[in-house]
Amino acid sequence: MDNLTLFIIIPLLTIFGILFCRDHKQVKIVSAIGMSLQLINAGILITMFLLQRAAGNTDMMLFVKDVVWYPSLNIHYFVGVDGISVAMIGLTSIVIFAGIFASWEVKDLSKEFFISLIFLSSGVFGFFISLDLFTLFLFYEVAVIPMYLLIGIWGTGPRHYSAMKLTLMLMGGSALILVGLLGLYFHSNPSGGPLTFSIPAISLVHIPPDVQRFFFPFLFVGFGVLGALFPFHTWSPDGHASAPTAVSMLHAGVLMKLGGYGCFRVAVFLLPDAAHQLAWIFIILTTISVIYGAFGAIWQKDLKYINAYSSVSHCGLVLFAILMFNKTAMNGAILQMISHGIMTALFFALIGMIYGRTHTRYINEMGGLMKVMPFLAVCYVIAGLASLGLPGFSGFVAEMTIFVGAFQHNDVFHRVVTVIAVSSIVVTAVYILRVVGMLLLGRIKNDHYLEITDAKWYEKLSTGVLIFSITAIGLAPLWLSELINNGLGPIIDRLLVVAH
Amino acid sequence: MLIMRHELLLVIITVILLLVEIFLPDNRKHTIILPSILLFFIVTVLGFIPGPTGELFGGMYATTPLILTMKNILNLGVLIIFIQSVNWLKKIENKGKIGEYYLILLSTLIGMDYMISSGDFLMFYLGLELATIPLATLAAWERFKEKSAEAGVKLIFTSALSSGILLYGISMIYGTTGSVYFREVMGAFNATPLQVLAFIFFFAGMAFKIAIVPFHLWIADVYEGSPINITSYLSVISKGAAVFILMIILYTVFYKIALLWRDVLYVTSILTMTIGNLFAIRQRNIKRFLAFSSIAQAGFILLGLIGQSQLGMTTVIYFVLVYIFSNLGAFGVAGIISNVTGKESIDDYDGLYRTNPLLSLTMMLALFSLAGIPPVAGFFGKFFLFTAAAQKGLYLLVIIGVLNTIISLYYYLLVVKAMFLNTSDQPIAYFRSDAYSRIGLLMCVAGIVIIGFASPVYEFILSLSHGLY
Amino acid sequence: MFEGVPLTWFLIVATIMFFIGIYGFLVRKNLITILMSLELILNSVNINFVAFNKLLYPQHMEGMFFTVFVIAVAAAEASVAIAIIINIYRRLINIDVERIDEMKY
Amino acid sequence: MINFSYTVFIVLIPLIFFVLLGFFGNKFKPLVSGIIGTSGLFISFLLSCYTAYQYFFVVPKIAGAFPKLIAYNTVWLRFTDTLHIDLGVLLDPISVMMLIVITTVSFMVHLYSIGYMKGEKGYERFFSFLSLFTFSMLGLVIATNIFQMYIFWELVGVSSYLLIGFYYEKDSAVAASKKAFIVTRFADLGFLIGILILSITTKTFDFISLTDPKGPALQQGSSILFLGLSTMTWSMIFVFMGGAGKSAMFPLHIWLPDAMEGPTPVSALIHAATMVVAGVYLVARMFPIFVISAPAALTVVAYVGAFTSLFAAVIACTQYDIKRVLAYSTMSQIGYMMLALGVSGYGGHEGLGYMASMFHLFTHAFFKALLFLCAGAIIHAVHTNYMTEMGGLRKHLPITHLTFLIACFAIAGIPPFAGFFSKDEILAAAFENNKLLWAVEYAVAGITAFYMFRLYYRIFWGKEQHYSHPPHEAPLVMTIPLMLLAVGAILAGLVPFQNLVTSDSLPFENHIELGIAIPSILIALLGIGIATIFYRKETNLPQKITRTLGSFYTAAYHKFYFDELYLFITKKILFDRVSTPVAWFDRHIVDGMMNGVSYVTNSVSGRIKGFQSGQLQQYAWVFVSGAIALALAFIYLWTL
Repeated sequence: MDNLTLFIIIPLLTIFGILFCRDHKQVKIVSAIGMSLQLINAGILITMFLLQRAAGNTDMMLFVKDVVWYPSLNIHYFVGVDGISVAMIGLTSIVIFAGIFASWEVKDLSKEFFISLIFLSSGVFGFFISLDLFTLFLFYEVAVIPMYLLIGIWGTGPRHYSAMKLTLMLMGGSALILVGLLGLYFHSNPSGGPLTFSIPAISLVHIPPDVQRFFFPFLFVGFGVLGALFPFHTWSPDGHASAPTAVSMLHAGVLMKLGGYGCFRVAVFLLPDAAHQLAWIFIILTTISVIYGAFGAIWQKDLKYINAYSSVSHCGLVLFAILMFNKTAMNGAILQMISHGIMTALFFALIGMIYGRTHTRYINEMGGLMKVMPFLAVCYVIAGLASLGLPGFSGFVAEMTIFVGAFQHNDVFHRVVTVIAVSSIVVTAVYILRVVGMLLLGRIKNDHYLEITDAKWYEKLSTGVLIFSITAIGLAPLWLSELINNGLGPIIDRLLVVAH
Repeated sequence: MLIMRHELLLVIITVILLLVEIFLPDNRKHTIILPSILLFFIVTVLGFIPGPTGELFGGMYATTPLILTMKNILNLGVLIIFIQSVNWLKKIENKGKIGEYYLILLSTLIGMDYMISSGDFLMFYLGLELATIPLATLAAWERFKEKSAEAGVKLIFTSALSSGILLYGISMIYGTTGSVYFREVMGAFNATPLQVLAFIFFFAGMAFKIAIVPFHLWIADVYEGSPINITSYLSVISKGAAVFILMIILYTVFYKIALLWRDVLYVTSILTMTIGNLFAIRQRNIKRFLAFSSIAQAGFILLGLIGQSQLGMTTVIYFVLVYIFSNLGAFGVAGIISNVTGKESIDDYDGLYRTNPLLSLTMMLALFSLAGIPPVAGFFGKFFLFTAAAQKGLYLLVIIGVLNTIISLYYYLLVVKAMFLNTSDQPIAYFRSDAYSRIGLLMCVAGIVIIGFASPVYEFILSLSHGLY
Repeated sequence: MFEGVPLTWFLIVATIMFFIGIYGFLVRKNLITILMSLELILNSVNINFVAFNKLLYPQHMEGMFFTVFVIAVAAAEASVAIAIIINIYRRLINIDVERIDEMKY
Repeated sequence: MINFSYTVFIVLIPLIFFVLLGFFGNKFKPLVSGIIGTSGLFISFLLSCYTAYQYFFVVPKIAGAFPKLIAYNTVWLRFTDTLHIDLGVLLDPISVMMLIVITTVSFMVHLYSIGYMKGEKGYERFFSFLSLFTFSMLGLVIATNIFQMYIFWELVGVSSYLLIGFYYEKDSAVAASKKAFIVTRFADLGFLIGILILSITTKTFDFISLTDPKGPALQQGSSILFLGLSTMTWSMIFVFMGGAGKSAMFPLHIWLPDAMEGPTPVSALIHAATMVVAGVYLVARMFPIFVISAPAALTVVAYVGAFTSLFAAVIACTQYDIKRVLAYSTMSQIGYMMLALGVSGYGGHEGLGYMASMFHLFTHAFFKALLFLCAGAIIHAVHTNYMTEMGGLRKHLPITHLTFLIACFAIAGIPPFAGFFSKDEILAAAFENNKLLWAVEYAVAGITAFYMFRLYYRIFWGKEQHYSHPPHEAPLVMTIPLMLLAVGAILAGLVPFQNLVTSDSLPFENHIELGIAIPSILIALLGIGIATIFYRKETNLPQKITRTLGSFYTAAYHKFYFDELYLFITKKILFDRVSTPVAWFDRHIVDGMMNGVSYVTNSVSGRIKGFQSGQLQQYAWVFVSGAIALALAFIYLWTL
């Protein structure tokens, strides 16, 4: 068994194990063990990857495994990783690990809950290791569909509506992706040989620009829906608000990254001409996302809505950076995905924990929580500071890389939109501090809150892992940045060839 | 003789069962169930044994490995239906009619086999009628229910009208080409106005069977009125057989006017998908709901037909296979619930998961397969259908198709929502379904889960589909 | 017997019958009458077949055979239909087609 | 060559103590954590002194100038081959000077806080934050590149935020901390844009290459134009915006008075001596670029500095909260420093303003920290911030009184106290370059003396108030820092800055010009005199004056309504006019669009249900007409 396939096998085995559990406690333990193994596996993968690179292996993809699946359609089970996927796998395993512990108190149908959650994660892992568009698409949908049950059954508020909306919009996105994938497939071999879904193979092909122009919007918007591209982001606030804690974490933390990764790996990488020609439209949209999400967040009163809009803003930055087509900005995009993934997972974990104690998510009903639950409050402040891009946390690294990268363009358009995007950091500060101020500081508004207890061990573990991650990246970003750069090489080369 | 072995085997067991039925004393009529299933199981297994292929009766009957596969697929479906029906047949009101049920189903199956294997329009017509008329009696099965009688009337009258129109089309084909043999018609068919008329009339007749808009209106009422096992038979086997033969005829007889029928299918598939979906959204009766969903599915199948190629052809057969398993899974669950509780409304499914988790899971898998959600087989089927359509460059159609999958996902999720998300004061209480139902559902689930991942299934069908188009 | 009668005449008759059948099917309210209209449709088809066979392609008997089978099938169809109509009559004491609309929308 | 790599520890020690106290602080007794924090700073302080000694007196000069030494450098994040963020230690005269200033003041404040914060909740938190701040500030001054500076710039911002909001249960403190952070963040946006512009024009972040006379920044000069100004000018204006925000320059000054909500030692450390001068330090750091490539930006610096100093001085005269008076006086003094930089040239005596600015920064740190700590001691004694509730405290607080008086003389510019020397240099530099600005500063010098002594007299003289309990002198741990700083406030002016810290690191000859010095002493004395007349005894003269000034006084009292203006912009414009509509738009238009799609689908589904009427004949009708329509359409399309 190769290392990459293990990323799909481990969740499936875990699910299998959960099926045989007798009670709630066993389920949790099995899930925790499974996801710890996954985390270890990710650690091993990253180490092995770095060792391989250090040993001078310069292949674009490492640990490649290629098994023919549908010979007639040339569909393969084709997996492999470059620096970017490795980083994303690391992110996913961290978030799912923390997610398991954040949902330690799910009692109702806990078996089903953990099965769905882990199944979802297997889809995400599969997505990140896939090099074949078919399996990529398959895993993409596998990752999306459990959301319906997860939100619908274990959610809060208007969960039925939100779950339906989220699922339909995301599946709408995947429908567009499907069109784009078919377009790619049927133009994957202009010289008339066998068609292919293989990403590396298609990346060697030059698809006629007019064809590219037709399919690029499908792919970009399709993935963009999941990446919360304006104006297709409205599933996000409702979905996040209704989702249970771990689902919000995983969704905002990882699933939304599928969008960015897809835009990057499929839309931009495989259709570079169109990407260059049509970038301006999407740059405008993403710039709107960035600012609009931030302003949208200021007004909200529900913690999850605030965070959801903040995610729109931050994920907008990811897509924005991808469209900048230079190594620095794209590196920043990946960094931002990872950073935002962990950060927002942390946020949602904390919101879940706070909600579990106060039974409200409205910031104007809370206040002074710092006094009664210092651990969680400090974590929240840290998450907030990370979110507003404070140095020492990962957000700063990512945002600065994006801004510097985006600003390197030689034309006014790119620079102006960069400056607009940069200005989001102020708005971010406004809403983060507003929340921190209203939620944690000040006087306690409700006497019931005096009885609140601070974090339990599993909550500390969950948040601790995430905080450790953002701080580790924030303090020593170079290795991650180099890791990503490593994977960016071929992609940038392809884009540059087109540009000239 | 071995060339016709599917039909002959069926005829043999039909006769055997008929004799047994006749000589069984009245109070022991129900003992025919197990022998029927076993006999049919043997037939199904025998069908998979490779054997000679070729033509009989001067070309009136023809079979190829591909056609054999189609028949095997139908056999599989019927086997599952047989197993799933046991529970229902054992009910008191069906006392004394059990044998009839098997006999009628078997005879319609014989009709379908002949229809698929037909080499001329006469054989085709006979097969078609044999596959249709008995079904009306099945639809009107429940003598004491008005709905059932209504279903029977609607089925027999509309089918008679459609076969009238189809015959009119065939007569025109005969008139303009001078033959009813496929081989000869093929050579002589052009797009003269009369022939276009003939083709459209012929197509309307087939479209009736497959339930293509605007020839679909009977389907919802008939599905709703019939007993649920009959509905599942109508929706998968009858429809599947019609799709097979339509495909064969389009690809062979009418290949010269492929550009024309592709346009016809283009228009009707858009209509079918969209109208089917729009009606399905607002249904609360599970059978009616599945009826409209099956209309929409027919629209998707047309996508594969349009992608007139080896890929398209394989995909259509593959999709029908997947569709049989998925739809039978859904109908199976609905049938069990209906038999045990008499409830057929989706609203009654509220909170089903809490009381009957396995049934709900099966239903969910089946619906996801119908909706085309991975990792179940429906995803592969839908994906390949779209691939087939995209192969011809019909991206607009693909776009409309994928948008329709979203609508369809919506209403499939509505059922999932009822079962998993909603809570109810009076949920359907827990019950143990009997062994037959379980086996039936297990076969469906196995099919739904395995077929997609097992690429050899697809590749096998593909390997057979050379040279037909 | 029909020497000199052109094919067109047969076809015209058949077409008229066909549409009369259709018309009857669409407007008559009695199920039995509708069944009769169906027979008209089928018979128009039979005329077509026979005429084509006799006048255009006399060398084979395909049209004739077809006609024979259509008649036989029509009989079977009618018998099933009438059986169901009787059943309807038992339930509704009526065979008005417009009353059969319990299931709709 | 001397190995300076130990300087890393000057920065790292506070960080280590921050982590230590932050994680394990609650395990110690409060006093212990205070002592731990203080001792950490003491080590840093000693190391800085040693560094300063070595740097100024041991390291050989290169061509007569103090060298720029990179004591340590490591790549932290790489953007492109040339653009990368390094973390390192740059030693040059100003950074070494700043090390001294920061560690000294910080050490004093730590020591003072042991007494001042006694009994407060969150004692260890306070010390860990203080350590964090010190770490950030030290990191800022030793930055080897502008991005490192930006990193620590943000970090000092956040530690300031944390410390202002230290009393997090007090709403006003929370609001003040938020305001401080957001306003400076807004300014930092400018800083960041400035950095971005630099990144494309010079392709480097490194200070040494940036300020290298042969480097791209200076060579490029004003070649690329945008909206009439060169890109370097734009860049420097934006960078200065960052500096202005941190240093509370008009119009980004509004956060500083509110920041006084923080504990007084914090005000002394952050909002008087160190962080607020970061803007000055930034401009000084980039000075060669300002002078050579962006003179227009330097002019902006000068005028903003001058205006702020006047503006703040006027407001300071009207305030009653003693910490706010000091806050405005800080703004005013920083305005001086900015102005001095703004009027300065490069090299030799031309660079007098630069030297003066740094000199003033140095001396100001001592006396302003002293003032704040004294204020802290006073507040500690009487539990109020308002001078109206004070009076006659000189008998109760002798040490505080004396040290406060020294500081007042220092800030008023009376020789031989420290402020005189540095202020005199500034006035001299202004006089040489721009008479208008000189005039303004000259007036401000008088106003400064006036409001400082107004403060002094209202606190220590005048009628004694009824205190809830008799005020008593602060404990020794608090008074020792006062006395030490008082010594600094007296002696700091004697440091020969022209030999140590100059624009081109070359010493130059400088002596006090009596023509500038004497008038400025006179106006200071005048200010003191007026204050003495007004406030030494209770009189009604001030009321008369305020009545005469009327609306001007009211406006000054209300800080010229800048808070209201900002509130209007943020609350009314951004929140009500931008954010609320955005949220509405999102809910109703964008989301409505998506819901609309589903609504339309559903309603279409409802509309067309009539087709499925249940009528057999209608089905047949659709069937037949469908077939015929298809037939006709395709016959038409295909054969005609």
